Amino acid sequence: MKVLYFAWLKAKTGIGEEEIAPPPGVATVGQLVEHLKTRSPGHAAAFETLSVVRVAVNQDYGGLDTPVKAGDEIAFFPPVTGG
Amino acid sequence: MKVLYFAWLKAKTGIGEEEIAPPPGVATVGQLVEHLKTRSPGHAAAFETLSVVRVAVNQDYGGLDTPVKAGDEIAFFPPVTGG
Amino acid sequence: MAIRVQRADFDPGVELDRFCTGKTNVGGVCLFVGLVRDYMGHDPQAGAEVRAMTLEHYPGMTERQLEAIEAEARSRWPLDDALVIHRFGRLEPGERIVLVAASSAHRDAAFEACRFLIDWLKTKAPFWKVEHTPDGDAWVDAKESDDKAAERWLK
Amino acid sequence: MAIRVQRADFDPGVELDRFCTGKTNVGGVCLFVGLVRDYMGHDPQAGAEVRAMTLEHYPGMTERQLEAIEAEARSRWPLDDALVIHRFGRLEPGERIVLVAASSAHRDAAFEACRFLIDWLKTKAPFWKVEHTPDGDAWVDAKESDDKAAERWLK
Repeated sequence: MKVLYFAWLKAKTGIGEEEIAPPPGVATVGQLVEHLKTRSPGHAAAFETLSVVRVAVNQDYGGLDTPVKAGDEIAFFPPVTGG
Repeated sequence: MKVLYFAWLKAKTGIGEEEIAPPPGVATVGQLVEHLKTRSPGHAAAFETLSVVRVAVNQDYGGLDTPVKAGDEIAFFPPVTGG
Repeated sequence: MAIRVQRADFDPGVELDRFCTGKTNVGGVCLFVGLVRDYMGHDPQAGAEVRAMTLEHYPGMTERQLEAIEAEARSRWPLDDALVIHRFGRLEPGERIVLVAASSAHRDAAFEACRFLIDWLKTKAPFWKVEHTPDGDAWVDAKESDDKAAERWLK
Repeated sequence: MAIRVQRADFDPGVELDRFCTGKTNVGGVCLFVGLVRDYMGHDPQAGAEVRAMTLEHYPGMTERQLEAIEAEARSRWPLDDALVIHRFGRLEPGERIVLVAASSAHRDAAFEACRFLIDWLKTKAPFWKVEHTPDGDAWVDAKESDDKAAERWLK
């Protein structure tokens, strides 16, 4: 699956986009986040306060319970501030 | 005093503007209206239904009780429909 | 801040550009343009054809009332600028009748002031429309919905 | 109906003219333009100077969300037309960020749809602002007032 980071999550992970092959048992956004936190101290920092992280699965808003599977595009970003 | 008529009140009276020297005892808009109704059948028709007539005294909205005096500009018109 | 009452057309794009250019402390500009429709009333299917309308007004009082409306808007919201342009005379369908605009540091103030200006204008500024239809001329009746819209703003 | 997400500037006057020209069944056009302010936060006195900002967005999802927002507006109000233009990239104070517009036979629908479009856009469209100040760069926090504004429209 493709994982994207925007705004300060991109700054903290140091990554805009990465291909992830998560271990078996990662079936939801919440489980994916737990896996991503183990990838680097930057990832751990990015996901330290989940209340200020938003997620989109295949470009639709989701939550920690949203299912994820191979081939999905999952994006993490702060609350939006456009307009 | 100067009396102005707009929209269908102008059509009914047949007059856009007239100088009036009302008889003694005309001290309010209501008293002026009663006097004006006697001027012509057109005037009487214009003031037949007072609920659809609005008045301005010296270009500010007024009512039947608003005082009028020599030199005033009094305008009668229907509810406004601009914009 | 400006009030213009005129027979001539105006250019909405030029007016908007003036509001949007060269200001660094304005967060938002809200603008409304009212146009002449080609049917009477609220329902395009049911309403008779309108070939044109003529807007009569009360010179002097119109400007006075529009200035009062604008001053009221400025007292209620922290506005950077405001503009009201209202035409009179004969207008055909598709022609512009009125433009109101407000700019402010904050979008809520811009939106609310703009809507207030048009709502109050519709019930306070001395304009009257007569519609020219195939069946003759008809003075437009004041709308209850406009009175209700203006009442929203009563303090 | 159109959605445009672009780095380039746009001309508000040209966009407005397109809405105001050649339509005989449209009673009103409401338009909002959002501009870059030169200070942080809500208070020009208290807020630090902002020299510029950069708007990052999520290509693909942005268009998708804006189309959904516009479709929602069209389902709620009888609109003649609607337009959303949103820029990304580096913007300096006074530059245009966003334009939303709606036209309808009735002014209430035009006003409400326009305000709905900007309110929802601010809480749903994936844009993020980083402000460039003399003290460095700072990501703009989402505003509680924007969440409240969007909640007005929850059915």
